[in-house]
Amino acid sequence: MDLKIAVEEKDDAMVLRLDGEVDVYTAPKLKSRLIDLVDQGKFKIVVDLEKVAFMDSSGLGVLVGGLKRVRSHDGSISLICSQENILKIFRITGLVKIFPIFDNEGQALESV
Amino acid sequence: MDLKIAVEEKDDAMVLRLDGEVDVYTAPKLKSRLIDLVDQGKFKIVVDLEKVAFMDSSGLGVLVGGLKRVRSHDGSISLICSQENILKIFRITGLVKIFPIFDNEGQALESV
Amino acid sequence: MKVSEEVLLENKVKLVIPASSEYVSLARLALGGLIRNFLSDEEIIEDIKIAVSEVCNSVVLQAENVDNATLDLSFSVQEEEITIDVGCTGKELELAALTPIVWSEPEERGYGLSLISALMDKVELISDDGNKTILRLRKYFPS
Amino acid sequence: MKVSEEVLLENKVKLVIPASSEYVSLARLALGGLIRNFLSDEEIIEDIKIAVSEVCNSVVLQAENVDNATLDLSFSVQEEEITIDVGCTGKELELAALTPIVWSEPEERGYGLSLISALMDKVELISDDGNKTILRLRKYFPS
Ligand SMILES: Nc1ncnc2c1ncn2[C@@H]1O[C@H](COP(=O)(O)OP(=O)(O)O)[C@@H](O)[C@H]1O
Ligand SMILES: Nc1ncnc2c1ncn2[C@@H]1O[C@H](COP(=O)(O)OP(=O)(O)O)[C@@H](O)[C@H]1O
Repeated sequence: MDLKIAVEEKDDAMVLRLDGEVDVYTAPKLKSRLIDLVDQGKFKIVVDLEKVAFMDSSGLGVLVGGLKRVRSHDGSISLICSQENILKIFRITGLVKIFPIFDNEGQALESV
Repeated sequence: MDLKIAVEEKDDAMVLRLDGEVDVYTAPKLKSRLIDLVDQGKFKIVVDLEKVAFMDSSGLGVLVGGLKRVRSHDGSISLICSQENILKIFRITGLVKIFPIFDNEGQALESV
Repeated sequence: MKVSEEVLLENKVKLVIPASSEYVSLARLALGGLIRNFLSDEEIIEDIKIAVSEVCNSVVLQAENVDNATLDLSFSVQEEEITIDVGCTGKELELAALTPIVWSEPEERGYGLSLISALMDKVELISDDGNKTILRLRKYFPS
Repeated sequence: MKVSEEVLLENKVKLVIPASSEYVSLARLALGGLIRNFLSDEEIIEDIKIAVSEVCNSVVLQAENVDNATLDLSFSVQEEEITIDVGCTGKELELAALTPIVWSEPEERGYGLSLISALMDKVELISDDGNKTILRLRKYFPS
């Protein structure tokens, strides 16, 4: 299964909608999309994980890397996620303290 | 994936609705349902293959075996099938000439 | 036919399962997942699944009373074709069971081989280094 | 927990794939298909998939520049547990990479091992007869 990434500008944030599996094979694709956004001067990012069917530490690493990049420009990354399977890996790794995670787009957009 | 078999009496025929995969593991289940029907004196049978996700020769063998059993009581087996993947194996093996195959239940019921 | 260029060619995937009927669906699942990395033609994928199931069925039926028999599958997908080797340990693959039979009237068995030969492009009996008998199936992808 | 009684216990399934990132999803697919024959708790299946992916990731990253390296997986499901052995050929599994690191600030790597140990019940390094290093993961099914 592949990873599809759709990007949409909303208010003054960029929303990345992921659809598929974020694993060691597909995470580099997400990484380069995040780097592209930073290169374009977009530092307010929302990543929608609602349609992610699988994610492991490859995805976490890429998100943390993205966060470091946007933070150096006073930006932020918020996540949309209500799936227990995905929330669990943020909890286990303590990343729930690093990423603001919302269960709907409205709140995520307000937060960035 | 497993094979579910629902049996329904319609007019004076028995309709077997298959849902799942008919393979070497699940075909014996279909075989014993067909034998049960014959034992109960039911010789007019319609087998609905519309929800079959996979079928190989194990399924063909069981249907041919069922046909031999009902024929010895002047009965018949008609099939409901419009899926190209399933029709193909009846065509390759010449069994399209042995089984009346219909793409809807009405015609299949009339035929038995 | 769309063949993914991202995936390395000639890589081999091996799957060893107990030679027992409940594991044949696992072989189909893995085979489907593998081929889908290379091409998206569901009809061809289904054809290959049927043919491979037929070979597995034959092995499973022959191994019914053999302890610890395994079904050894090896898949090699290349740009224009897939090759599938099926062998078994614990029991020699019997050649007799793979010879076509001409039935005088419709019978319950004997459809496996017609399906294999109609659905695959090439069917060969080969031997591996250990002289184990292997049935090799090949399917060319339309370009 | 519903454990299917139809399927024989202690049977082992082996999967050998190229130690390359595009094949890790195939390992998950086969693993999911196999476990589903035994139990229907999707949360446990997802946990095991994540842990196994993490081990595969580590092997794949270490084997990046090694020709023909393979990832060797072996699954054994029993009534109350699943055991998964992960090894590789072409390259020794490096023990260092499986030692947890304590990061002073959030980093891009190092989450794999926390996930493996949180999601599985037992993680052991063992050696096979050929003295190859194998990481053995075990998960007990709730009864
Ligand atoms: N040439 C043959 N001589 C004797 N028995 C055969 C022969 N070919 C097939 N059989 C028997 O029929 C069974 C099934 O035949 P085959 O067509 O290969 O598979 P299937 O049962 O899937 O239709 C085999 O397992 C074997 O027992
Ligand atoms: N103890 C360690 N010492 C040095 N490098 C390590 C150590 N543990 C992990 N690494 C490096 O971090 C990478 C990933 O770590 P790990 O947590 O195992 O996986 P992941 O990248 O999936 O989070 C390893 O491939 C390795 O290169």
